[in-house]
Amino acid sequence: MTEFLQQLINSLSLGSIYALIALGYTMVYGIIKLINFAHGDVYMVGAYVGYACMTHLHLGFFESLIAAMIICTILGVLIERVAYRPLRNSTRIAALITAIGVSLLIEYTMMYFVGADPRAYPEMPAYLTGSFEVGGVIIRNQQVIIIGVAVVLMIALQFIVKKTKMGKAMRAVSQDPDAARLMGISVDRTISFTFAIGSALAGAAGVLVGVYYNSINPLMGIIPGLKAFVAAVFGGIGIIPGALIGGYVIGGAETLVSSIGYSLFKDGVVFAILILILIVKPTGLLGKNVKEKV
Amino acid sequence: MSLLEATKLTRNFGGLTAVYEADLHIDSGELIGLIGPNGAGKTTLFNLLTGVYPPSSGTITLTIDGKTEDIGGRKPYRICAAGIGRTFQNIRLFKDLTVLDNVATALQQNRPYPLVSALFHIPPFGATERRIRSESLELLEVMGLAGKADELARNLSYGEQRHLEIARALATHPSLLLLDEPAAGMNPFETAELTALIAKLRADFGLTVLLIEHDMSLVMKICERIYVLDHGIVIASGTPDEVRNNPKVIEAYLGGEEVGNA
Amino acid sequence: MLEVRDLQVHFGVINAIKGISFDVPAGEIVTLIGANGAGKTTTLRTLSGIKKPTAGTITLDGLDITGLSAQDRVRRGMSHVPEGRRIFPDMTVMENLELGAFLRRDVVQSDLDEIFTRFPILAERRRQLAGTLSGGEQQMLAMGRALMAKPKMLLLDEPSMGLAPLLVQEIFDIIISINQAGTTVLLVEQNANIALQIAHHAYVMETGSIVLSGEAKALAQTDEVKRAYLGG
Amino acid sequence: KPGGSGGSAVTGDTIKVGANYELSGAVATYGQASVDGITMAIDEINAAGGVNGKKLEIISYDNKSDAAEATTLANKLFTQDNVLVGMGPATSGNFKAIIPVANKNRVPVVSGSATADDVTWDGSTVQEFAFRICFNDSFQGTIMAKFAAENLGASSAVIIKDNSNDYSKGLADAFTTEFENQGGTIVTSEAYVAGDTDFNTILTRIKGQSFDVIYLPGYYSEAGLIIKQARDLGITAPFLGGDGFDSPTLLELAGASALNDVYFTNHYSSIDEDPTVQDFIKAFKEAKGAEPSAFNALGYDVGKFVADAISRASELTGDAVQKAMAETKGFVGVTGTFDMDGHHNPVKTILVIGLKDGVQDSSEKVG
Amino acid sequence: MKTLKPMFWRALPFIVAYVVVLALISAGVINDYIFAIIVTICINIILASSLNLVTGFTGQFSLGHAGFMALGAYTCALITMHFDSVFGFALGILGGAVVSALVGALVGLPTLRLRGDYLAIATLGMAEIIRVILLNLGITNGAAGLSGIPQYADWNWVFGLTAVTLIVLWNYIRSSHGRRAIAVREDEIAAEAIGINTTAVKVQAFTIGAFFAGIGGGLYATYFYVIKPDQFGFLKSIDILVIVVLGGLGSLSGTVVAAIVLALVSTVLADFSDIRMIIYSLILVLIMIFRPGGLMGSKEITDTVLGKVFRRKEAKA
Ligand SMILES: Nc1ncnc2c1ncn2[C@@H]1O[C@H](COP(=O)(O)OP(=O)(O)OP(=O)(O)O)[C@@H](O)[C@H]1O
Ligand SMILES: Nc1ncnc2c1ncn2[C@@H]1O[C@H](COP(=O)(O)OP(=O)(O)OP(=O)(O)O)[C@@H](O)[C@H]1O
Ligand SMILES: [Mg+2]
Ligand SMILES: [Mg+2]
Repeated sequence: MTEFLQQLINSLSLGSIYALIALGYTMVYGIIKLINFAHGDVYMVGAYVGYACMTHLHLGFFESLIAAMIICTILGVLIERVAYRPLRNSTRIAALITAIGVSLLIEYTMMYFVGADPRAYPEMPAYLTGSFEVGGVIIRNQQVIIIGVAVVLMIALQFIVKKTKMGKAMRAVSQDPDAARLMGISVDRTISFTFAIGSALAGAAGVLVGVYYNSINPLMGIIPGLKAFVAAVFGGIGIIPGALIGGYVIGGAETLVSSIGYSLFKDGVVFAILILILIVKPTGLLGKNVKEKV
Repeated sequence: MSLLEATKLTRNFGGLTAVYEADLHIDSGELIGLIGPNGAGKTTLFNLLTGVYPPSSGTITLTIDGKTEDIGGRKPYRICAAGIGRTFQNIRLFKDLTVLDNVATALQQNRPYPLVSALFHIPPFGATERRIRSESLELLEVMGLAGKADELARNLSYGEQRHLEIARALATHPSLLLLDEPAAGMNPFETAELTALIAKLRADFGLTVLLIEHDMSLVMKICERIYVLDHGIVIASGTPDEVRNNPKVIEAYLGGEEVGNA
Repeated sequence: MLEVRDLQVHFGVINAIKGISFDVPAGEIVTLIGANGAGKTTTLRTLSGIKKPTAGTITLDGLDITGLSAQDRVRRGMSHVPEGRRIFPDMTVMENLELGAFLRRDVVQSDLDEIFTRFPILAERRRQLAGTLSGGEQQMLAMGRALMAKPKMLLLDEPSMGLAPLLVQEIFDIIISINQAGTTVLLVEQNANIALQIAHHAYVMETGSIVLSGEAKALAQTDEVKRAYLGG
Repeated sequence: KPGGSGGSAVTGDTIKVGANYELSGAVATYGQASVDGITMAIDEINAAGGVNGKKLEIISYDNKSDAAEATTLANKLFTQDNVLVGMGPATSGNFKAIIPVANKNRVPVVSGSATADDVTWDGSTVQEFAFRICFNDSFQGTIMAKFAAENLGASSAVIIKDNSNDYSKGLADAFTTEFENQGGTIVTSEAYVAGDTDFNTILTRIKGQSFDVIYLPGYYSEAGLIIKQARDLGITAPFLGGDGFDSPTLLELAGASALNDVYFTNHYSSIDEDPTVQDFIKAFKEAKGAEPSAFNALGYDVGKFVADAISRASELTGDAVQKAMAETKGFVGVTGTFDMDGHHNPVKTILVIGLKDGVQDSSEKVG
Repeated sequence: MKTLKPMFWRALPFIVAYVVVLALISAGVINDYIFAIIVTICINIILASSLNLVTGFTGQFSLGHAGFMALGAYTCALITMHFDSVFGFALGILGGAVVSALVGALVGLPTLRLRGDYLAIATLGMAEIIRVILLNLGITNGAAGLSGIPQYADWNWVFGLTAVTLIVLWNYIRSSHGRRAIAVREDEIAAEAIGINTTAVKVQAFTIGAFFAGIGGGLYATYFYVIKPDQFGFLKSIDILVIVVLGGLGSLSGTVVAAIVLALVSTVLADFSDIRMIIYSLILVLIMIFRPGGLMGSKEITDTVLGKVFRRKEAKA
């Protein structure tokens, strides 16, 4: 029982980390239907910015978090301007390849400067590193923070997209940019804003994960980026709560598979579960199965 | 001779009943109109007949060459093979293919040659391809698009695209042709031309035609019988004159003056 | 209200609009008719700023708006009901209407009510996803959405397409009443009969050029127009 | 077709040597670290006047951690650049991929870290032109199993291995065999894949079992995290590992307090008084500002070994250098002093190093 | 005669490529390195053109092509290692292709219900599952993979397999079957309405694509001596996709051009080992920005000026 509860905590915090990255992912993805492979790398940059702030500038956790979010925002908006905007009117796969190019560019530029070896985050204050025990289950403060942040961000994002004017503009742009312009919406500004939020989230996730796992490297964005993509699609493309749930399902499935002793087959089994669920629900967990009106 | 028989066709979307217990009877060779207010369920009815949506309840039977088949809920491609062709209200062409290929693609639903023949271009590939090409060109000729055979479909004007959709539907050799607002976006002059063309197609190809149209100048001129749908229910059917003077139809659909016929 | 001078538009090398000039006087309904592919839609798209012209000027209320972005034109009172409706398919009817008033800050509830009285079916469908509406319902929604902006200048691209006869009457009644309430209208229509009946002025386009113009009722009597556009 | 047996490898005063390493892609860390070591060694040699008066010139390529790319680049080095000797790749699989090319072109190749058992000798044939200067996987696994049983008195063990890595699996297999020979039992075996960061699940599973030691044959990048997360979860059992632990990053990742009761097999120890070792550590710290890792040290020795063989070769051809390499006796490297055996494997002693608060505290020569 | 002459003109580029390379090899101009590059190009052409069939022509977004490649590679390697002869190698190539095609059909059937990115995830997952299985099977030797695979692939084999792949795919696309595939890409609902069984079409395209990916994998295994599961990961699928998109979705000649261009870029960059990936990614981004439709768009070489010259010849012939 204790082990089960411990594994539950494990799966929740792992799922939260996937969700944290998937949220920004699905947001950008939902608005411009771009599989932004560079998202994972923006997350990596966020982790490095946080690292630099803490070790070299000796800033505190929150200052570093803010700094990482700001730098990632700038980076995200810049990437959109330079690399994605010229491809606005071309096919989605073309944009995907560009995103892959950008992703490689960020990874290897970073590697050129910092090398491939992982770096470790400095010691964190006790309120971050501490842990407490409830009935034999060890819960670390960071786990609580990460789960909390993921849920709060999900709610905040959902609010922005569904309730605010900017959110409506974002959805309008995603469905028909020309028609959105006829409503008086600035398409460029809306997309920049979307990237800004998405990248800020990635930056925050980078620092949080850096603090949590204590290890960062230039290629750290690839796997979580991929899993976030899977989580986002799995939850339903562009559906914000879907990203959260997708993150938890993947985190949960990984934990489940490992915890019953199949860690050898972990990734394979997780994907098998995903495929089976998708076959039953072809538009993702929360995706509405609306057939196109003919 | 009965061609299509639909009984108590119903289709719900969530809480909305788009078509409710509609009965339809079409004889071979007829040219029938389907009219009704916007949102009445006309397109949905087409979608039920062609398998795009399965009916929530009700049956559809198709009788061709004395053989009666229950086609309700079948996949669209099988219904097409059974003999129903259609066009779409929002044009759905293969936009990046040439006009000729749009038609050629539709000319082959019953596997003109085996896969090996396709992979290695061995007989009967060449002969069949030539036959498909010439037949496609003939159809384009009929629809007045012969000169545009090598254009991409997306570069055609709206009216031409509508013509091409009909050509493509004809290429499936349908017994029953369903046209969804074929004259939409055409001016009165073009509509008149199209009206004549539809009549001619029916005669030349021995078709049965069911068409949805809001342009009464077209409907009243060539349809022999008209079904009127309102809120998913068939509220009237009969000859153009009967329908035109039916108070229910006037109230629900036509309105006081017949604007379309001005 | 609107003055267009020597407007040219290209798609790549294709010259779709070949230097047209026309005026839409304030408070009037002006109609633009012409065969398929004449360039009517392209003209409207250029006026609303979706498509960039290669030459010429567009003046709205005495101000040169040729270089302005689409949203700045909306801000200056221009509203466009595009061809093919272009409603937002994955949003509800209600959300579509709210987006129509995107740039407005004043209360819009009364406007919503007004739209719903004009198009009762939209009120019934207010929570339905717009993409699942029937063709005619979508057309009404597109119209309603444009009206939510309270435009001074309304560009309409084939508003009667796909509408039932009853609604065709209604939509033209609405156009007349909007116009009487002070909105200037530029109307593109295939249904040239009615367009010429309700418009003050008319222009006839052929392959990118304006070939005829004049008072609408007078134009409807000319042989060319009768033969080529009125089907009689 | 005869290969370029070093025809133009020697032009005037320089001798060209090739480096074919993983500089980008999944295992860029190992490749980059190896090349750092190699470069340092070659620079030292050149600064001291080169080999027999000729300078060594490194031609370095990035094989993107991909075996096919490694093969292609090996062809480039051996048929186009005509290097005298090839160094790398770092991982066994990629090294194996270039061996046929080396044999065909008769260019000797050396790896400092291709540790799979069958790299140079598959039990029947020796790969004529392939050499390595590291001990193989079974050796490390076997020694550690002995150490666990004899020195730590362990009778039950848990294994956590990197399932995507043949090095890790090789060590795990050897450990299992020997540990069971010694009468011990493997309680359970868990797996992760390179790049994982969250090991709480498998650790939680392990925590529920009773055992004496954990064998963790993996690289520091994951091992650091695993040890840290295990300690956070309250697992206090000793961790045993292989030379993959040898990196300052292990300490950074795990933190000093987690690194107690940690033992690993290694080539050398930083607390070894031997001047070869101390000079290297000092020089490396000066050059890179960090402690060297096992890959750095092995890379350094690859460079030195190549230079040594060239200097002993009767002429500057691939065949002659190959012969010199095969005849190596008493080569003194940072990672140990060794002879080359008939299977082109070095005969080396192995150390078991113990960590206390993250720093090397004990080292014991075994084997 | 009438049909033979155009066929001659179509075959000409193949004949020229074959003879020129052969001549250069015997003249010693093409050394092992250049030959390795040529083999890489050919393997990439096979992989990318088969993916182009699935993604470019049939419109099914697949991120799992490396999985099929892996099946072909392992099957071919195991067969060739068992029957160490040219005959065994031929059997291996065929066996790899068939195994891959079977799995393609098997997996295709249920997953092709999915569309767009959902399908992409499913194919990605399928490739991952294949990889994890290879990683844990005894016969595949786990993470260490298979090594010492005999190398039978000489220029005749490499050329022959590439040419057959291209010709067969070209033929398929220009047949009624290919038109059906393209119709599915363009508009599935319209395709169904004109009688096309879209599921069958997709499974067929998937199966044929997997078949040739299997051939590509087999060639890869025998030419590069060593195969390991990690060579067939997600990034490999991406590499193949990059070639397809760079060449132009729906353009076979574009795929050929892109495979060659990328190989050249990569060759030139080999000399800049520490910044090669930075430059490579920059080039990738720049090409996509300036040619978003890919190098050839959806056109074939035969639609361009060069093609016109050829066509005139054909017409005269
Ligand atoms: N896929 C769907 N999901 C939900 N509602 C739908 C769907 N398809 C149609 N409807 C609803 O069903 C009703 C009938 O629609 P349909 O398209 O059949 O109307 P129609 O008679 O063709 O109208 P029009 O003449 O305007 O095209 C409409 O109210 C529409 O909103
Ligand atoms: N995106 C485009 N690319 C290339 N050509 C275009 C494009 N849009 C329109 N055209 C061409 O410009 C010309 C004018 O088209 P436009 O849509 O303005 O005509 P229209 O008068 O609105 O016709 P309709 O009555 O059919 O709507 C046509 O020849 C059309 O083919
Ligand atoms: Mg309809
Ligand atoms: Mg138009």
